[in-house]
Amino acid sequence: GCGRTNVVSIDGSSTVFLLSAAIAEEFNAVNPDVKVVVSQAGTGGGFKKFAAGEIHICDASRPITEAEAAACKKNGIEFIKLEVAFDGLAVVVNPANDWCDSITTEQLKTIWRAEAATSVMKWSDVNPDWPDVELELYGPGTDSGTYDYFTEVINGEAKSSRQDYSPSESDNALVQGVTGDKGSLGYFGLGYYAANTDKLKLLPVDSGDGPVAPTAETVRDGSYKPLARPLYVYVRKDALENPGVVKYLRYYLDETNKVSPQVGYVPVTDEIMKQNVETLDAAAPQAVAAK
Amino acid sequence: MAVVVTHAADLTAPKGQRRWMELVMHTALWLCAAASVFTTVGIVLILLVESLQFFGDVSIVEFLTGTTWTPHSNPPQFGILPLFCGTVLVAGGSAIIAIPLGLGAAIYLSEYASPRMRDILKPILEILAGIPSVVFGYLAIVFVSPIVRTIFPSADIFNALNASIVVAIMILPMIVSLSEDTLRSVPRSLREGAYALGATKLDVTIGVILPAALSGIMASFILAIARAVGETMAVALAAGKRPQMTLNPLDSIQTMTAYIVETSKGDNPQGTLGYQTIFAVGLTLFLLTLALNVLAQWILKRMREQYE
Amino acid sequence: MSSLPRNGRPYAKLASQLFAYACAACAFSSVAILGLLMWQMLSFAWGWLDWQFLTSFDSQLSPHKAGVKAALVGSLYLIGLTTLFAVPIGVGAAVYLEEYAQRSRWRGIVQTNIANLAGVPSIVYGILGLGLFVRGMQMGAGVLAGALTLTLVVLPIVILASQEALRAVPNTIRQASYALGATRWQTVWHQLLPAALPGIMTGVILALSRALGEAAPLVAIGAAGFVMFTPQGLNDSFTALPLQIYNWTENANDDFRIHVAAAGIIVLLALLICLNATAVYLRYRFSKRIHW
Amino acid sequence: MMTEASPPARNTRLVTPRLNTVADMRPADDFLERPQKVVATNVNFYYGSHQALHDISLRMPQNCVTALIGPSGCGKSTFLRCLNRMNDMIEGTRVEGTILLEDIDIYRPRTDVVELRKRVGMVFQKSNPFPKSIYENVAYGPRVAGVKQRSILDGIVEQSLRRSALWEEVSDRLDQSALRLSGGQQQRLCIARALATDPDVLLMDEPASALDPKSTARIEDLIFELKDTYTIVIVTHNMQQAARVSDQTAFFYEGRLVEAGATTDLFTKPRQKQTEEYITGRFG
Amino acid sequence: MMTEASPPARNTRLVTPRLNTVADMRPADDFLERPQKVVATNVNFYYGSHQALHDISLRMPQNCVTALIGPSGCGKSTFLRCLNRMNDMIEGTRVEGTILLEDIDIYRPRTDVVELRKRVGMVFQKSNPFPKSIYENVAYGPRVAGVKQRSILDGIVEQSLRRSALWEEVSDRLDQSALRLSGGQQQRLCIARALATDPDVLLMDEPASALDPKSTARIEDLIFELKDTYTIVIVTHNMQQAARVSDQTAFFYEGRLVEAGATTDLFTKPRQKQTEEYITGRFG
Ligand SMILES: Nc1ncnc2c1ncn2[C@@H]1O[C@H](COP(=O)(O)OP(=O)(O)OP(=O)(O)O)[C@@H](O)[C@H]1O
Ligand SMILES: Nc1ncnc2c1ncn2[C@@H]1O[C@H](COP(=O)(O)OP(=O)(O)OP(=O)(O)O)[C@@H](O)[C@H]1O
Ligand SMILES: [Mg+2]
Ligand SMILES: [Mg+2]
Ligand SMILES: O=P([O-])([O-])[O-]
Repeated sequence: GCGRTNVVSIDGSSTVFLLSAAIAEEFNAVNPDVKVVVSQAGTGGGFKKFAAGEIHICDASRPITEAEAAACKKNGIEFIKLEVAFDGLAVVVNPANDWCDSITTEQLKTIWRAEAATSVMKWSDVNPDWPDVELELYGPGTDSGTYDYFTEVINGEAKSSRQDYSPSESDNALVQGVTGDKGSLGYFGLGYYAANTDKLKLLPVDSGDGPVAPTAETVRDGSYKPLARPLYVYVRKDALENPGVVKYLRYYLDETNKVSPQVGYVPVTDEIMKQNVETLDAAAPQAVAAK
Repeated sequence: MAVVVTHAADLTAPKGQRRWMELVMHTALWLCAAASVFTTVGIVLILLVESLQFFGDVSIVEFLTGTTWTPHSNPPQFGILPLFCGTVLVAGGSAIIAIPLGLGAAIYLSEYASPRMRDILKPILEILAGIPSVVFGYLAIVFVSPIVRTIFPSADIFNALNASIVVAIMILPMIVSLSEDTLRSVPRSLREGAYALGATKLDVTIGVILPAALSGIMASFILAIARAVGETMAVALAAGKRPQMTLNPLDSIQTMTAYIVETSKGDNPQGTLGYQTIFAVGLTLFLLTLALNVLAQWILKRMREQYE
Repeated sequence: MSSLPRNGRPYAKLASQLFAYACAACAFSSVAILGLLMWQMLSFAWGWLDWQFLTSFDSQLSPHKAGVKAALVGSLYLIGLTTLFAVPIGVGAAVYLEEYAQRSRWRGIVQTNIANLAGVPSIVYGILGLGLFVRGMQMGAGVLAGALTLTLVVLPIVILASQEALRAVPNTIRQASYALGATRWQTVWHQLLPAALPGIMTGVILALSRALGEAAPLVAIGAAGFVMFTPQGLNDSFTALPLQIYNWTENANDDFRIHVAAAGIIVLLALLICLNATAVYLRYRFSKRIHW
Repeated sequence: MMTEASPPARNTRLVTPRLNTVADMRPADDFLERPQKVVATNVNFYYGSHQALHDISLRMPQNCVTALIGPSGCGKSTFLRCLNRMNDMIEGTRVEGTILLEDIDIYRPRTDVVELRKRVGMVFQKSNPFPKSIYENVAYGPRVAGVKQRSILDGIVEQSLRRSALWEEVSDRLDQSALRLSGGQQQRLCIARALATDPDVLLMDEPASALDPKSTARIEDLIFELKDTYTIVIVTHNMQQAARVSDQTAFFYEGRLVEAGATTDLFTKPRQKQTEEYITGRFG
Repeated sequence: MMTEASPPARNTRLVTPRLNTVADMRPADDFLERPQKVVATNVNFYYGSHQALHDISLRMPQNCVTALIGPSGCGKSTFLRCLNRMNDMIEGTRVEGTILLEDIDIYRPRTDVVELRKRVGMVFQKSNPFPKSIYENVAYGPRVAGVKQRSILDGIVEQSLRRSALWEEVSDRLDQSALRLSGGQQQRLCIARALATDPDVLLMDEPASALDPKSTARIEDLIFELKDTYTIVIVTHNMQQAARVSDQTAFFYEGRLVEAGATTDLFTKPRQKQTEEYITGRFG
């Protein structure tokens, strides 16, 4: 239902979904007259609908591609982009692991690439200095954005990964898995590490410039490479004539830095936030007047 | 008598409303019955159309004999055997648990229980049969899994055994009620004949009643297994999401049904291979359960003929 | 012929006794399972199931804020619509097969077909719904598509139960009606359906209980996971109790996974019990009047 | 028990004298000269491949009671059910020959069975009231024929119940379930129900066989009174009953009509040996 | 048709002269002085609250055939089934009084019904072979009694089938399903099955009522031969049969034992009016 003025329809990334839905929830409590529908067809699916004019807002865990932008243009859809949070992936091992204190992206690729399923079974297969301990791998399920992102930046191709690891959509199960075995290694959203620091050992990642541990700072300033990324929402310009949409977006920008840590993401800097507000104000002048 | 009811003098049907009503209702009811046939045709068509596209890209031999199922990785591999293996593991495991339990309970109800006890136990089995699948999935995770992992520390959090246990509970009522029906349909005279020869209850049950009711009981087992093969939510929650060729019930596995659920949740635009896998796996599942159901019905039909 | 041992199998009686106990244990295991299950659910849901839980929407933020409002209303919508579709079609099909169809090949095919449909896994109906309603007819994963899909799931159950109920109406009633010059439809409408009503109703409620608990077909058609509103139109996205419970059970947070899900399950089971109690009551009320 | 409310006999019907003593009866030949209501000619009937009726020809005169007798399984019920095409409902059956109802062949394609059954009422061996109120049982026939006005229905219900001699017993509880009547009352209710559609012909398949002697006597009286208005065909196992209530008797044996004629003739001087053996109780 | 293979009478049994002509029969009083095998005293039997047997006392002498006669529903089967405690299997039943089998009260708590039934065999009205081979049917009893050796079983099966006069008809197809035998053969198989457990007493509940006259005659011959070895109690509807096969007859009526005595006496000079009426066919 796009036509109704009291409805805001959102689709797209399942990663951003967590944030958008959480904010929609709080928004709903103060603005019960506006109905916010948040779905999660994935970033690609979201942009398809966005280009077809089916939704107001598209959540995205990557910037829009040229092809997608061209599709929007063809349909006469103009949009603005807001950067709402950062997502970092944590690589963790069991606290009893005393041989590995940081890991390089090359090593990660050695472990996770598809061919590793037959060759890399022990820690010593990765690095001869490491002991002859069985490697137990934990990671998110193949449908998650986190999986796509990790495989893309580490293995060089989205969804290209060894499959003989224990996948779970439930990050809790991953935490439990890594905790349970000395030789285990896993990756998942930074937020879950934050909630379980005592049970896990975090590995700084070295992408050539020395090991960097993921913190709010390193994620935000981009030095935690390549396992950090910004998250966006794309908004159709003509949708900003809908007062419900503007109301929701303002609320979104007000709340996102508070809500992000609650759902496991890193807040954006004040600078970025200022930029966001300006973008919105410029695109929705009547809303500025109302304010 | 005041003649109000008018009769057609020549016994022909009066024109008008009544005739129309009959025709309309007959057609409407025919359509209702045909709806069930349309459903089947719909299932077969939808499954076939998308599957055929799928098999345009993936060879059917690879699909049926491949031992790796990684449709979302790059490059994808489409060997359904791991999913089939998971299905067999869960259905087989639940059958191993539920069949002896169910048969025992059926024997108790038909041979031992007093009518009052039956009146208590049968509704409880009905309640058990009415509990939704997702509830059993919850039970498997929250309750069964910790116990399994206490007994077998090497078990994964999500494992086939979890799923087998709850699916066994789900198919139990079906086995009990169908088997009990056949056991009770064994003529009383056979029981009396055996007792009169000095047989104990065990002798009578094992030696006379079970053989006489065998085909009905087999049919109930097969129907229950078909049900276990098609069981979805509990398995999707409890068994894990890792398609692998293993017969170890403590491993995390994925069944055909769980794969469909898992893939439906994700983003799979129409026309992609990922979308079509749902239909290809669905077709396999449909054919498998259909074969089991037809087999069970055939056995039952033969049994009825035998009794008549 | 004195070769028979007087006590040839000394343990026969003991074995028989043990067998009896074993069978009884099997039967009572169902009671134990049910009891354990209920107790476990209640203890996990305790403290979480309150008025607020019934009147709030789901929450991403806090398990304490989560509720079943959208799911409850969604389930009621689904059940309502499913009843609307499944009952007329199912009873109609049963009437056709029992009262109209000749004993022909066509009838045999339809009958076998229905028996087989009853054994098709619900997830396959979900795929049919996805291909037919959601994508094929472009309905989207709205309430209507969900209800239509569930209709397909429960249709065989309604048909089989209604057929059985119609068969239980004595033939003398049909003969009496036809002999008075009633047409087929008049006989069905005035005599057979009222007489078969208790049986049909029991079957319908059984079918609706099934529909109420089904999550798999809804997942397959792609029903939304997080819904913060109740459906207003037939194509609105929706969630339903079993779907909501499934999502909670998959949540990483223990409070959601264990407690909120348990509270949701209690709501679902309570709804099921209400439905079945209605069945028992209606059956009692309607069958009291008829003694053949 | 004819009440004051009973209407005059219809002018289309010949009024025949009541034959309640043997002396009243006319010889068989004379009997057949009366106007015929239903005429069956060379009727064969098949249940699938089993032929249940062989070449039956029988005339049933107006305002007469015709009794069908014979041993069990000889085809009496089958023949009776041919007369209102009730057998149509049994799958795989087939009729040959003609059956005329006042010159109209009831088996010609244009015939509407619904209309036929309104004119040829039927009462069954075991009373089969609908599980509804007494009123609704009797009103059912008129209702399905399209009568909607309550006052007219009320009239039909009262008249029918009076004719079936049940009115006085049930007039104060018409709303009560018919299933709570006694067996004899239920059977009279079924007769009332059949009368309510105002048929010309009344078929009765052993209407009293499930009843006690008192109820049976009651039904026999009723048949006697009803034949002033209706043409009645009755199947009975009971030869005394046939002799008591019928004008004409037809004896069936193994699907064949062995002999038919005025009841007095048939019982006093049967022409066939089989008939004699049957009525003297030597077999069956 | 006694074969050479039949074993000598056991030494615990008194050999009584065969009574196959009326002249052989002794008067009733004499009869009761013979050694008693089964003695029922003041037996009452209840199905729930319905009393089916009232105060029955009857002695069944060794190597005699006792026939129980009486109209349908009078309690013959019920009494017979008391003798091997078959009624135990029906819920809500209750027995009062004593039944002695060779001085042992079969209803005392210590009695093991399984052992009892091995000594008191039973043949039912409708033959009820197990859906197994002929061999397995006969071998079933010995098997549950613990006989495992095939050679012993073979011997028992052959002997039992010989005694029930079935051996010659089936010896070449022992592996065939028993369900493919004719009705009379099935009934003789059931007798063989009962004999195979080597009982002392044989109860027969209308063993020939479902059979044609030829099979019936066969079974009657058999009973005559078997009584040299067994004590037989037989229920029958057929008075001719009772007169033909039995030494003693007991007449039941409405749950009571009206009269019992030597068969010749009872049929020639019944002491009770009811007995006379029944045996002359005036009721029942
Ligand atoms: N529905 C049926 N299908 C096949 N055969 C039938 C059917 N109904 C009756 N028959 C057979 O047709 C023959 C005539 O049956 P019918 O019922 O007319 O006998 P009847 O004279 O009414 O006997 P009764 O006095 O026992 O009612 C019988 O051999 C019977 O077995
Ligand atoms: N299982 C039972 N439950 C209740 N009542 C029973 C049961 N079996 C028999 N009866 C009743 O007990 C009475 C005696 O029955 P029984 O079977 O002993 O009669 P019978 O003399 O063998 O009759 P028949 O010659 O018909 O076999 C009857 O009134 C019968 O209705
Ligand atoms: Mg008849
Ligand atoms: Mg008996
Ligand atoms: O687009 P994602 O759902 O993978 O974040």
